[in-house]
Amino acid sequence: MNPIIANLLTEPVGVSHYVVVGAFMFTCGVLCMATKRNALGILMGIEMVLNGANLNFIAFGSRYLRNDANSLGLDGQLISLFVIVLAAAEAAVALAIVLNFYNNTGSIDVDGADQLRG
Amino acid sequence: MDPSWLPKLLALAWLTPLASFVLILFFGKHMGSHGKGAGLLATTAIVFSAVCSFTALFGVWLPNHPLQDASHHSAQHEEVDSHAGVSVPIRLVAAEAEGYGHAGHATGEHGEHANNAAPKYITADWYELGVFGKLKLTIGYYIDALTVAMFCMVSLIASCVHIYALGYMHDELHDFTDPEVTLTSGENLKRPGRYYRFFQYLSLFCFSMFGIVIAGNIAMVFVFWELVGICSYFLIGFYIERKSASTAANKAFIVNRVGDFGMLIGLMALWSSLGTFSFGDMTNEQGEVTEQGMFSLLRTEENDYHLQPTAGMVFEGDRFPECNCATGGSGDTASAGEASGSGELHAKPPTKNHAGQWLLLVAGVGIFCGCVGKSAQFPLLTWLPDAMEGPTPVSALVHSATMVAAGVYLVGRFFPVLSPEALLVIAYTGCITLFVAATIAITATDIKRVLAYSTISQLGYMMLALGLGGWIAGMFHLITHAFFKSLLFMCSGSVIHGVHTNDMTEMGGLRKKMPITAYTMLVGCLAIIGAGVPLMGIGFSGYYSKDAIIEQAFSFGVSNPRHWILQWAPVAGAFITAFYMFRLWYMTFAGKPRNQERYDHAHESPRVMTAPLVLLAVFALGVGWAFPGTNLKVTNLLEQARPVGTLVTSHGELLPALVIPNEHDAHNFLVPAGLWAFGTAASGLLLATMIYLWDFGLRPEELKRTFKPLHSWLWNKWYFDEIYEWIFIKPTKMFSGWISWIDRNIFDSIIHSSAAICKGGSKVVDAIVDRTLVDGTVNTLARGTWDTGLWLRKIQTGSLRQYVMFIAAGTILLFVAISFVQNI
Amino acid sequence: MDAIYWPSFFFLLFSFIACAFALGVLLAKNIVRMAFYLVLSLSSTAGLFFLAGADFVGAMQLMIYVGGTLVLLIFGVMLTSQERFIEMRTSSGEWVVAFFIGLMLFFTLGKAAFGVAAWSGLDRETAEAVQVEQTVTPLAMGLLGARVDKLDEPDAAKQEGMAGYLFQFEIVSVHLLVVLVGAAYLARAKRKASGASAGGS
Amino acid sequence: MAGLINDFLNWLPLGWPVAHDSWLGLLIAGVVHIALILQLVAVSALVFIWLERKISGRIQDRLGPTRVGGKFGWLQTLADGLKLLTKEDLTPDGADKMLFKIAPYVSFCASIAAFIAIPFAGGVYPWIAQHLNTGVFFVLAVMGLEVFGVILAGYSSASKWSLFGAMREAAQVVSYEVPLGMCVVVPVLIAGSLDMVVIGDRQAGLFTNWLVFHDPFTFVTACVYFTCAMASVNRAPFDLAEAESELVAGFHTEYSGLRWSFFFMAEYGSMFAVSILAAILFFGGWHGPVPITSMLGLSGEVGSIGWGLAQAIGLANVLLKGTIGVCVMIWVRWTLPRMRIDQVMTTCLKYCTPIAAAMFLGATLWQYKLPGKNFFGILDLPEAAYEVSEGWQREDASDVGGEDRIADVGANRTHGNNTKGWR
Repeated sequence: MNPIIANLLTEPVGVSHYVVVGAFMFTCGVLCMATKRNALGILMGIEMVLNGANLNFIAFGSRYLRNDANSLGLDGQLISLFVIVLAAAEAAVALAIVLNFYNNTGSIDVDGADQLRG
Repeated sequence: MDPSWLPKLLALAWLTPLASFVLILFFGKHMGSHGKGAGLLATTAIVFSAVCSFTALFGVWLPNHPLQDASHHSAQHEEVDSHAGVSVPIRLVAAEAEGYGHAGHATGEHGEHANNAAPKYITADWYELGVFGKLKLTIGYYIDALTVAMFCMVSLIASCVHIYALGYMHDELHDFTDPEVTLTSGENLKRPGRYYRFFQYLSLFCFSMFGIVIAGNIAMVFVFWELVGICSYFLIGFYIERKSASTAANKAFIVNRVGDFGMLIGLMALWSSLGTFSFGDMTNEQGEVTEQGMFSLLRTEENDYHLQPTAGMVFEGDRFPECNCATGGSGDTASAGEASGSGELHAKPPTKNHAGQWLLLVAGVGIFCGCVGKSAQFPLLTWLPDAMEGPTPVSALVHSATMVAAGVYLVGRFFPVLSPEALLVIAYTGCITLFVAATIAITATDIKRVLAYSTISQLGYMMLALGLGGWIAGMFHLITHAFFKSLLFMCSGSVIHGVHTNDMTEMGGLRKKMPITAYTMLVGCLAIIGAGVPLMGIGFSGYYSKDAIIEQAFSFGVSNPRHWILQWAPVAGAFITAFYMFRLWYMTFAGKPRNQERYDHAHESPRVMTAPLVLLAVFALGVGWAFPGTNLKVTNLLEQARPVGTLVTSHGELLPALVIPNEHDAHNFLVPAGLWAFGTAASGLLLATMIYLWDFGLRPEELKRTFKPLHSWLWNKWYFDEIYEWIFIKPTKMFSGWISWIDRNIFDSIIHSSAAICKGGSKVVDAIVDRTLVDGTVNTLARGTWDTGLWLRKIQTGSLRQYVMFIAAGTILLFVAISFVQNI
Repeated sequence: MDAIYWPSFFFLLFSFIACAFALGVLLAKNIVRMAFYLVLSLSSTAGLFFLAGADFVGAMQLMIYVGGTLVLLIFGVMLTSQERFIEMRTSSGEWVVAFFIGLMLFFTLGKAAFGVAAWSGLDRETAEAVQVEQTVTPLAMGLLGARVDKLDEPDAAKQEGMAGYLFQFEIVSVHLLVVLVGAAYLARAKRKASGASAGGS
Repeated sequence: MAGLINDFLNWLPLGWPVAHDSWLGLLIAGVVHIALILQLVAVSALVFIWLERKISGRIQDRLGPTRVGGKFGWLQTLADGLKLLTKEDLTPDGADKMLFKIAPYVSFCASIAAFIAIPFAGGVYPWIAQHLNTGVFFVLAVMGLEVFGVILAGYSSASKWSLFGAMREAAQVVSYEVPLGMCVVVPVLIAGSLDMVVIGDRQAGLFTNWLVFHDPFTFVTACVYFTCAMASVNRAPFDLAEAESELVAGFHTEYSGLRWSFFFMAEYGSMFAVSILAAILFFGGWHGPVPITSMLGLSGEVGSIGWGLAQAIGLANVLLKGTIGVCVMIWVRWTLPRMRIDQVMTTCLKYCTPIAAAMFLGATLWQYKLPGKNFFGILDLPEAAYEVSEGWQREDASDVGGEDRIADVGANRTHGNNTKGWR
């Protein structure tokens, strides 16, 4: 087997690997926001972005991935807890906005929401 | 067998097609009805050539030169390097060429030095055409591993194409009605079939191609170079009655002349300074060198095989006594180059004479000009797509696998003569070509034109590889590409044969009608995009060669950050290649039929056509592999022919910062290059699949509409034809027009103009002072403000999703900017 | 070959699932399927949290995120029960632009991820020697303002700065309350009369 | 566990050595755990369905099944299962095929996964598939996922009835998670840990130590918990999702055969899970009302026969209490009429939530004012309670930055007062 693939299986993964996964989820989330016309799809994109960020916090705070003075330690987990909670709050507000938008326009297509166009 | 058989066997392989040509020339019309026997004769001849070539390879060359595993050596090499800490130029052991010399002296000497030594070759003259003072024109040979490999490749593909053409050209066996030529009477042209003539040209072409490969000196190369050109002319213009075909033939011929002009200049520069045309050293029976060839003159053993101008190349040497022009003057240009590269340029006395380097540059670039023409590189790339007017077997043989590859071959053969600066020119040409051609291929809908642009792009890859110092990479890609591209062309020919159209927009779903063609073509497509398992080293043939090129590009890019574009262009090219090749495959074979009538009448081609497809598919799949259990592998064979210049890290003389890296260093970039190549190819494939196969929401028509300007830019082939029309043709016509106009109207115009000047003068004052200056300033200001406002307004789209895109793009830009700042 | 290091294996497994379903969310056309994929993706991310030793956060992730997504799903079904909303296409051009920007973004981020040497992971012995630690109590204490995990911090300046997260916790709590009230206010049912005028405009 | 198995394998004359940390043992241990949990859910479903028929029959003055399998018709469920297996597996035409097919498995998996973190016997070496120190939380979170299967099923069936059922279910489950969570927090608060093993062992001794009798507030909390648990697993009177009088069969209208039976297994599995959770949180877990095992001196070294017997008795306790809980649910189902959806929501938002919040406050106050005392404890019963606390405590409050450390859960059990701990 190739050394790189073998190493992935036999050596502990590091912060880098977590960050790459986080980056992937982040990118997917951004693209989701950029390509979905459904307002709920955009919300899901936001959830994914936040989740990708969370993954980074957890990774930077984990003692299994990186054990040095620069590690975030418990702060990483605390911050990600806040992120999760605030994400829930944000989802509630966003849903309310979406609902309002739907009540006003009869549609949840965000492309219809371009009254601020220049 | 004894090595003295080598020239004999290859000469036999070379001359058999010539015999076939002569026979068909005189008796072709009488060989069966419309010359049916001519086809068989030509095919037999080329198969015989192939047999000879392979006998030469397996019977003579390999027994005398057992293959070494190159990768094993490179590993050792890396170890040595890492121990030394820096990349030291390896002190090369003595070339064995002298001891080798004429046939019969094969000592079988090889072993651990094989990698570092000058390649082993046999060279001699067969026949002296004439001696004019110092100028000696001869017919000779220069045979090394590359020659043998090329012989095998060319003869094998040519055999397949011949067999294929037996079936493909059967329309020509009887009176032929050309549906594309309409006479003034409104009827279609009816003419007797020209089956025999086709094979006559093919035989002549094979002869000429073999001639280029076997040639022992550059003058002989030039002769066969032109012969190949004329064959190409004949074959493109095979349907001479068609306007498009005859125009294309002319275009190909004329464009090639432009390149050959440069080649002649290069030839003269070389000859006038070196006094010889021969590649290698001539030896007598005792093995003493009687006459040095170009390679050993320019890269002497004493100088670690670094390129150094010879005494004859430096003008007015007396005026600059300090210059290190003499052969003994081991003030060593290479080390001087390094020193100046490290910023001590001003410390040196300003008497350094670069004339020799300039001359080498002129010679190298001049020779390369010929290759630009033949290999359809930028800016002379317009003729190759038009050459698709010829019958498909011709496209497969001449315009993809062999003739256009001759340019690459010549650059490879000439490698020791090329200075780093010339290599840089080559690399940039290849880089531009590969990108331009690949982008054009995205929008083309003619199946053969897509392949033609793909060919140009792949040739660009090879040139790029050579220009970056990746000799093995380029030559290896030349060979793998020959196999899969001829396969692709023959598959497209099979499709055209079955559907009777070139237009991909009328195809679709043909997979079910012609399965053999479809799946062999799939093999070809996978091979050209370099499909393989990353890091595992298992893949189609293109996987190995393309990865090698990208590795070399990475290696080069790391040594020369300034030329980063040369590093990333092949990566981008891999993405585009994967996209357009699978676009082609999906449009042709997958999905639903777009033209039901054509689909209903489509049929699989006869066995005489599909059999070569299968054979070539096997080669396209496996030509990069080692024969199981042995070292028998194309790269190992090429390794034996590696020219001396590629295993040293060389520095530019004129551009001191330029570094052409040692090719073995490329292995350090195995992992990133492999991953990048795989990633880009996979994403290109994915994109093509999403657009053309899955009903995913990406529709080609919609894309075409959205990117209208881009699409028409590519559809019109970057306006190359139009530009040439405007730059070269129109001015010529206009210039002559002007002359006549002046001639006729000179007097009148003088009188009229004097009146007009008065009138115009007052108008000008009015226009300039009053309207333009006074009004204009005010209006321009107002207009500018207004326009800026309007333009800025566009950014404010109000669309949430676009804002997200702006943010993402802004992030990326910020990142890039920061990384730049940090680098400074 | 060395023995397989199981946490790494599970990391690969979970991250593959998470990434695959994240891609699924991006590519799916149907809003309900998107939600379904999102749930799977977030759940496997919770698995990644567990692997990194953050078990409480992982459980929170399962409970709140996944539960929150559940609400999203309900709204998705409610609002998009009309056929025309279930699948809304984006023009191909935007997809292609997004594709390239996404590609660049990912490579930029990925390059950064591998740019720091200290991030490349512990060696096997060190990683196996890391003690399992309880996270719940320290987390709760942290939220209540006492950093029991850093009691032996020698640097006095740093000790000053780790007063815990009590204040933030309070702010978030109040914030949540405000958000709930605000959301309820925003999403309240329209009066009959105003609803009619909104429909007419 | 894995290490033990590996050592055993190594001892067997297999012909090749097995390392102490080989993957083989991990695999076998995993398979054993999965098999145990699966069979528990499957067998309990069999029993409960039969039980439901018998009990409902008796409540309605009927006999229930009598024929299959002899005396009490106890093989009736198995016969039904066979019938379901042979039924045709239908997928409606307009359905979202992928989601339709996957939905039952989602429910079933969520229901089973909850058992991973549920302990069946406590002590130093508890009988539990995966000992999580956030066990309660994990179980709640995973059980919350079950509703996903239901919603997906309702949506993908392309039927109005199914969709209505799913929407009701979603609204109901999301709402009831709030009071449920609050109720669960109360025992967690008292035990000072999210670890179910700790919570269970906190209730060792006489039944007076059970948390339901800890104080009046916990008693009410237990009642509220059970109500909310019934609602969150969709049992009558809260089974709006499958109200057959209005919605044909609710979310599983379009299902038949094996897929349908997966929903059923999921439902009974969750019933059992919430009942066991109730038993562990409030009703002493694996400790019987009277500490027989310690009276008999059945505690010993881990692995000894006495220990095994004690653990087995604990297991029997948990299963019995769980079964009693399920029986209560069955009893409620066949005696109370189904509520309307608005009544369901009112019950949750206007009654359960405020009551749970008040009880939470009350329990907190009790902990503050009467630390370490339970209801019977203020009556001054001797040595009735002992404190169990995970985590951080200071031997000496004045010694700042001293000996604080992570304490092992099992080892850190201290008798007596624990008021010096952090609060």
